[in-house]
Amino acid sequence: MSSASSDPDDLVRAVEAILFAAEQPLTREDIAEYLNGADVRDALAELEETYRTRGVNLVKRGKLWHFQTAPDMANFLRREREEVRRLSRAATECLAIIAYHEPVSRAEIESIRGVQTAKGTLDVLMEAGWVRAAGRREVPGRPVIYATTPEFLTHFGLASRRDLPGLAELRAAGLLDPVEEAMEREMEARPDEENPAEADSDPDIVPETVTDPTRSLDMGDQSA
Amino acid sequence: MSSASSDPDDLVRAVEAILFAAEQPLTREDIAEYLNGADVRDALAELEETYRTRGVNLVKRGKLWHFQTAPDMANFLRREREEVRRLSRAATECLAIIAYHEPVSRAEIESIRGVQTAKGTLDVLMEAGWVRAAGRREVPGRPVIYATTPEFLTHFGLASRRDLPGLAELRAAGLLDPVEEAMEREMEARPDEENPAEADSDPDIVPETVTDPTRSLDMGDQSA
Amino acid sequence: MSAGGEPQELPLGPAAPSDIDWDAPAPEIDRDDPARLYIDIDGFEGPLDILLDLARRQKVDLRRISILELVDQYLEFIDRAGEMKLELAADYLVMAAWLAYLKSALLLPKEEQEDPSPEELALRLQLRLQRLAAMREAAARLMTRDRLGRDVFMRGAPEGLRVMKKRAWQCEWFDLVQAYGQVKARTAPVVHMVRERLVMTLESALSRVSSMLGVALDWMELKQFLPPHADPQLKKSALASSFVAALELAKQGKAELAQEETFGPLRLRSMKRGGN
Repeated sequence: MSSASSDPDDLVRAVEAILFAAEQPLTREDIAEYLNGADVRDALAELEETYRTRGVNLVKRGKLWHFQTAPDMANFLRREREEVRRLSRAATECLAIIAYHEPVSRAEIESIRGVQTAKGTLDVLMEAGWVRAAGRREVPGRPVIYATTPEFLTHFGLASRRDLPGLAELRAAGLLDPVEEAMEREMEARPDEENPAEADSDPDIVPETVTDPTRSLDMGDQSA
Repeated sequence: MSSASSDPDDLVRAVEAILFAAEQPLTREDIAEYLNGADVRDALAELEETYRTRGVNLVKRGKLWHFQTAPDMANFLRREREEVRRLSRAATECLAIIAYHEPVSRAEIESIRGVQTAKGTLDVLMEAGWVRAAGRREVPGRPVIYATTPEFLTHFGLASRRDLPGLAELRAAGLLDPVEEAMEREMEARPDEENPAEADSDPDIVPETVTDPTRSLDMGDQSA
Repeated sequence: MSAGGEPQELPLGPAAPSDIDWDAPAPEIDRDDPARLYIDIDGFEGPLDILLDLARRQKVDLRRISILELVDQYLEFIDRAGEMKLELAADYLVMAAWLAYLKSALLLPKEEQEDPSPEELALRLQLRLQRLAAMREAAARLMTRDRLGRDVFMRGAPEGLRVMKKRAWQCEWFDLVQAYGQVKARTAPVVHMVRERLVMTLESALSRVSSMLGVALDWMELKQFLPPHADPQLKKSALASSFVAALELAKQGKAELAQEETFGPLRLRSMKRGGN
């Protein structure tokens, strides 16, 4: 069709403009209505041909004509924007439990955490690529069990899961400190509510059973 | 299709698809973002040329590109519902003054129109998205100054502010200069008249006191 | 306006050709009949606007209008408005007064002029009219451009471009390990490790209170039984234990308690002495 390279005639241009501006697909009759009933069949055929190789195609669905972007262009029409976000505390705990106990079901995670785990929390971990569903546990209800992925090891710089510190090491690092400690850290997020005098008077009178080697670690953590 | 050369390459097709799919005009950089930062200048130029004779044109307004129906197709496309807001005369004049003098303060607009500008007039222009506050003039009182937006260019089909109708003639005729400047020029051109310096001495007689807020108008900016 | 390079001319002399159409849309006024003045004050945007409209009726370049004629036209306009009992805003009247002054000044012999000269004032008025006319013309031309959504249209149903937000999650090794530690700590079987506190046990309070009561001669306040130099922590504990000890002694019939009022000092004394 040699006319493709030459300038289109006005009827073709009009049909082109009408279809372009239309908010809905149009039938041949709809288009003709804009054009005092002109016969637009040839114009449509020409446009269909002209646009066949382009980034936009003129397509007919049933009796309705409309322009649409070429199917192979679909992946250019979206753009990814990376948004760095810090894993929530709940998600971090979940991930840790999966890493230490895998494969593990959601119910098991909950029983270890002692808190219900929102569905979204696991989704986030899977989105991050650190956790995968690893089949089902052959118990009543056949719950899905979860495990970590190779990306998990890569991200955390672990050769294997065995590199994760054991409980003894955690204890030595003070990471198994009583809940109070953890609570305290969590409370720090809140404005200081309680009477500071009260909080202060305690530790220097009472001989502490638990020394606090983690203090320096704490600091590092909090600023992280 | 007579020749392979008429088939656009994939970059051209992608730019075409992106611009067709876009709901808003896009800058070259916007488009490149969908294409891993590819240089789309040639593609845009090719598309602009390809569509020049068609019922749909690729146009550049300021830095923004978009497809729109060809102007001579308006008769077929004008719809029953009037989409374009009707501007009052006051708003129309305000818009012109801002466009031809920008950036310009309200006092400067008023001194040209010889009448106070209702608050709502500027609001209408800002709501339409054609005018924006563009900082403050560093003179006593620090009045807000106004300028046009990229949407203004898009809406009125201007490739740039240089395309404002009659801009060059108006500037050449000195009609964009403040009255005071023109006065001085005029007085100098009249050898028989008295000292032009005294042209400033009459503000208490003239009702619409021109206390020369327009003097600070940056004429150089208008070519921007 | 004609060629821009040439100096601006005086508002005198014959009409010059104009290459800008000054007859752009303006208020609804019958321009074909200058003799008839329609009073349509609503259509005007202030006195300058009226002056511009009147000036255009002279059908000459704005640089060449007759100011005297313009003044007369404006004053006539104001008179008509007065006859029709139209309420005119003050600025229309101020303009009328100023124009009347300008007219008389223009008619005076030149030698009697004060500064600024009436010619200057007239010129200023003319310049302002030119500028307003220029902007009105520009506005009209702007409005007749091919406007988006009226004359030209963007795509009616664009597919739209999407921005997919891809979240990159971040978590450090330490966060992970610490979180596990905390889970373990939080959910470990609860073992109450009562810290060694300085406390006064009930036993020691009992023996202390009863032995002190034995030697007391009269009522003693409870706080007198407390160890005198105890730190605050111990004081609290001693107070509680001593109180319970006092109750216990009273129950055993070895002491009696008295309190004058709620929260008042609690006193006790030995039963042997007081009872007998």
